[in-house]
Amino acid sequence: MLPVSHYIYLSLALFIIGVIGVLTRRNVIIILMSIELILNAVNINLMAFSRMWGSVDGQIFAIFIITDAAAEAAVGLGIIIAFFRNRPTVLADEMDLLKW
Amino acid sequence: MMLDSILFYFFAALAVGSAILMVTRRNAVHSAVFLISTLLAIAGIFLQLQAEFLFVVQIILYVGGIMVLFVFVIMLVNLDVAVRQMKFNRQSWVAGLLALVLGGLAVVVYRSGGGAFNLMGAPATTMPPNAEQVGTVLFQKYFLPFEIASILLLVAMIGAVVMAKRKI
Amino acid sequence: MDQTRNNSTAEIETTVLGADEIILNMGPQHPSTHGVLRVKLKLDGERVAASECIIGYLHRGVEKIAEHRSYQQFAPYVDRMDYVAAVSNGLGYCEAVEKLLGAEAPPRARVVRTILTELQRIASHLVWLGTHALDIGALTPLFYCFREREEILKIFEKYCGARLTTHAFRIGGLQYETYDGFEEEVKRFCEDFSKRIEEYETLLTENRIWLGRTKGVGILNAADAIALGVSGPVLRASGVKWDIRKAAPYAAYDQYKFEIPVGKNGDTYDRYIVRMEEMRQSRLICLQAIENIPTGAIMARIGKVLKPPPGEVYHAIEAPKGELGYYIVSDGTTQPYRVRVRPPSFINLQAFDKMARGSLVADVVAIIGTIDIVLGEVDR
Amino acid sequence: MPFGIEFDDIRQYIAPVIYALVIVAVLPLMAGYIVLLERKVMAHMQARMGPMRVGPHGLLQPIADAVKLLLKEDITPKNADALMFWLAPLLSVTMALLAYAALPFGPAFQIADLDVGLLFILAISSLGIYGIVLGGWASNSHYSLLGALRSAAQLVSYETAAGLALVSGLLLGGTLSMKGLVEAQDSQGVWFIFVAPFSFFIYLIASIAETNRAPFDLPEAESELVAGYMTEYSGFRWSLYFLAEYANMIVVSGIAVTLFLGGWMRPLSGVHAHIFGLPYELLDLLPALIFFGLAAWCTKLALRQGEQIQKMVMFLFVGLFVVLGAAMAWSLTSTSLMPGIHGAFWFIVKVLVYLYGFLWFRFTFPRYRFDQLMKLGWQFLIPLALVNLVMIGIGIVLAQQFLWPLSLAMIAANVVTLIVAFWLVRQGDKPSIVVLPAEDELPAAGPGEIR
Repeated sequence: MLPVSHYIYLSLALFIIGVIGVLTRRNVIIILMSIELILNAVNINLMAFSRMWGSVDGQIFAIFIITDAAAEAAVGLGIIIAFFRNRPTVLADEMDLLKW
Repeated sequence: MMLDSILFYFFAALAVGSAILMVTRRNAVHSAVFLISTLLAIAGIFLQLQAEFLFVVQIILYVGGIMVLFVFVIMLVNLDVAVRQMKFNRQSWVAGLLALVLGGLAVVVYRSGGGAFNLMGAPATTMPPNAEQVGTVLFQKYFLPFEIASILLLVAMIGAVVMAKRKI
Repeated sequence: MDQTRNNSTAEIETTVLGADEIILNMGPQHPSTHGVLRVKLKLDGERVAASECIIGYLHRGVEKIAEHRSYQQFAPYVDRMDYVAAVSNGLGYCEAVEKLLGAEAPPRARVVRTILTELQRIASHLVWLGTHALDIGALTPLFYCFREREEILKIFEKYCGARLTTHAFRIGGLQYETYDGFEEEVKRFCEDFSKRIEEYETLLTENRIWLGRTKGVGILNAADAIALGVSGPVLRASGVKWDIRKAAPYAAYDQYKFEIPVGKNGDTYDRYIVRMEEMRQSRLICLQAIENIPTGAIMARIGKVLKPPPGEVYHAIEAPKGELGYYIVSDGTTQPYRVRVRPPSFINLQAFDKMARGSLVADVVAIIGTIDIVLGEVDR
Repeated sequence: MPFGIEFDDIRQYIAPVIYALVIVAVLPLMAGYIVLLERKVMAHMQARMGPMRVGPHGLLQPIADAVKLLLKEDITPKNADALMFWLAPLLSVTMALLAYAALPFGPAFQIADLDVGLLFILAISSLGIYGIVLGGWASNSHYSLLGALRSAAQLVSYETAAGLALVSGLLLGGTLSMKGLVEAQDSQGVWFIFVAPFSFFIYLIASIAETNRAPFDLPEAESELVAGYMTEYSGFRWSLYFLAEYANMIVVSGIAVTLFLGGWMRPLSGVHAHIFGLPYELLDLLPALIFFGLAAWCTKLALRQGEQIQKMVMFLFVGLFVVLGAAMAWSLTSTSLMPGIHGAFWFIVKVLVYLYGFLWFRFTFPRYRFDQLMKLGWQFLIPLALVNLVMIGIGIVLAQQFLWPLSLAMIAANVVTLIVAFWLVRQGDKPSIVVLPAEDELPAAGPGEIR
């Protein structure tokens, strides 16, 4: 197997790309997708360490993270649809109903 | 094993390339497709790590489930106007810079302090059949968290239904 | 599918989510509107909030043509109205003119007319059944139905040389004597046909999917049906026992025993059952009539040039699709002053909005099918 | 060898690659002939002849169709999203073909025996949805988009039921490997359809719905949505979708055959008794006899052909069948080849029988309405599949922990499922409350009122 550092760097790259997506995009859906990317970056780390130690505990955590991602996506998209019905926009900076 | 590293570099390049495209595409559907390709590449890396069960779970749940949901919602709220609008927000350059700084920081920290951890390559032995092992551990050691996760999913499901329903 | 928002907010033009009301156009080129019917639907989500039928794509001015043809010359034109039941159209027209002349077809002609018209009713219902089932997604009944219809058309072809637009009858009686073996062929067909109906019913009547697609779909209650002037199987399925063959017998219908099937709920399933039963009754009428065809002349003495006395007449028959009426005004010349047709499809189509409101979009196809319209007759 | 790759590293990949190439090459042909079979079966069920012109009895029709599709103009609508429009059919067909990687055609004829084979196939077939959704979206047409969303919703709903039905099957087998599942049926001496009939029927219905076949073919309901997501496609790309559809049909049949119908095993292979003094092993002769019978039948048809060229084509098929029959007969003499060749034969025969069920349903039933389809999936199949799964689990526990005989435990479990099924049907028959808008809530009727 390759050294774990390879996986850590890959994970870091994906994580940073995800962060850039969350911070810079306006479209809420793409922001949510970037969050998925971040979660996946974490998963890669977990899997690499799991392989390194030869135990499956890391994989269990990855499963929990995927579960969490599913819940997050369902609720997040539900919010987007509910919001969209009241105000037809998907841009984060136009969702300013609470501002005055 | 040469084949192993070829596989890793191929999937890593695919994942990073698609991720970059995902963040930069204007059209949300294109973004979703590139995210799917990233996720598939990550699944490939799981396979290369000999975690077949997680490979399949990644595809079924992430690609076949969560991303379908995303694509659905994108199509439902697909705004032609959104395609013509500015895709990055106004402070994007600050944010991008800060994110890169964060990345650089992480690299520096890892380079200087990584030796403190015992990071080695994995043993060359292959892992035993994966699905059964995951199942055993999940239902014995992590049974309580597993049940909590199921409650989390239930709550999320109810929440999503309540929110997306037109009239309750 | 033409979706346009009833847009007060101009920014959102086409979204599936935001739209509460969508206007949807079906036709005129739509595979299941049976010709060139255009239906405009206003949708509230998946449900039909309002509808409008736009007709006239097949208008040929049949009624106007009548004013420039002699009475005999106009007879072939009526075949082109309801082209799947041409014989019935011809019967109505011939009897209307006979009534205007004060003449009457001889008994033999009347019995043969009855047989052919009842065969035509079966043929028309078979076309309806096949296409209706096809609209709902059952592929096979269509071929079975056309197989039997083919037998009927062969009888027509042997009798008068034409299959579709037959021009089978003449004013005053018949032009052709029946061919040798006519009785046997009709009898053989009728005897086979009872098994055939069983076949269709095996495929459809108790099929859960068919029940699901037709029961409770497109309900029309009796009061509405009468108020809208609906006639034929559509009216009878709503529970009104009204059939001109019984109410005002024409041709030779007073001589035969038959039942008038009546539905209860007025939904698509009842209309299906009523039509199936009507085919059985038509078969019985044919069998009764074929047993005993009177001998004698087949043409009344009415002369070569028809000059009906000035006056007006309305004569209606029970066509396969409902009451087919002809209102003819004569000014004493060889050409009618005015002919007005009361086509059953046209009137029955008025009930479409009533049936479609509140139903799902997918049911619209079933509802169009169940009314059994022929656009040639609607537009004339 | 460059890159330090030794030949020994590669050798294990040679056979799978050859299998893969064979499948990719043969599958389009097979799909074409399944279409011909479908048309012939449909025609004979509908009292007509079906294709008769191209080749004797239409035997060359698939080739003619393929050539026609390849030569057709490939149209991309003006406002379509070119990239996605190009990608979607490829995605569809790739995912359909990928699933063959884990499908065991015979004890030896399998590309890869994954530990998670069944899950892998499920995962891959869940990806096929993207081909449909993206194709519908990229066409930039309302018909396509609505058709695509409909079929996506349908796929997602019925995948759940299908998955639950498969889980109860694999509980019995105790493994996720496709090969292992067949071997489990071999060692237990019973096909799982007899142990878990409800799982099989739930999977049968769900698999028809998943492949968008009638009576669940709403996405392509001709009388409502023209051709669904395929509306804007033509020529080669359309034929890719077509290929994907038929490839998927074979995959779902393959899963059902592997899991419930004993995979590559000969019927009654576990029985070593005698009937009328003859051993059941005589059934091994059946494949050869079937092929020779087909050859004889084709010879009879060939002799009736009027034209010389038609006769020659027919004799070509006679030759093909004779060769296949001879191969079957010859393999009987070799104990090493026999299981492989006969296994593939029985597997394909079982797949064809399953597919015949698909066709039969298609010509017999009307089409479901969309809400009825969803209701059937969510309110009947999924609850039933859940109950069935629990009952099968209980049955297995009874058999393994309490040492009931397996047959008794399973009969008890299935009877409970049957009762629940009847109850669910009764529930479904109760009229669901449809709230029709009251008369005065609606806008007034009348023409001209709709803008």
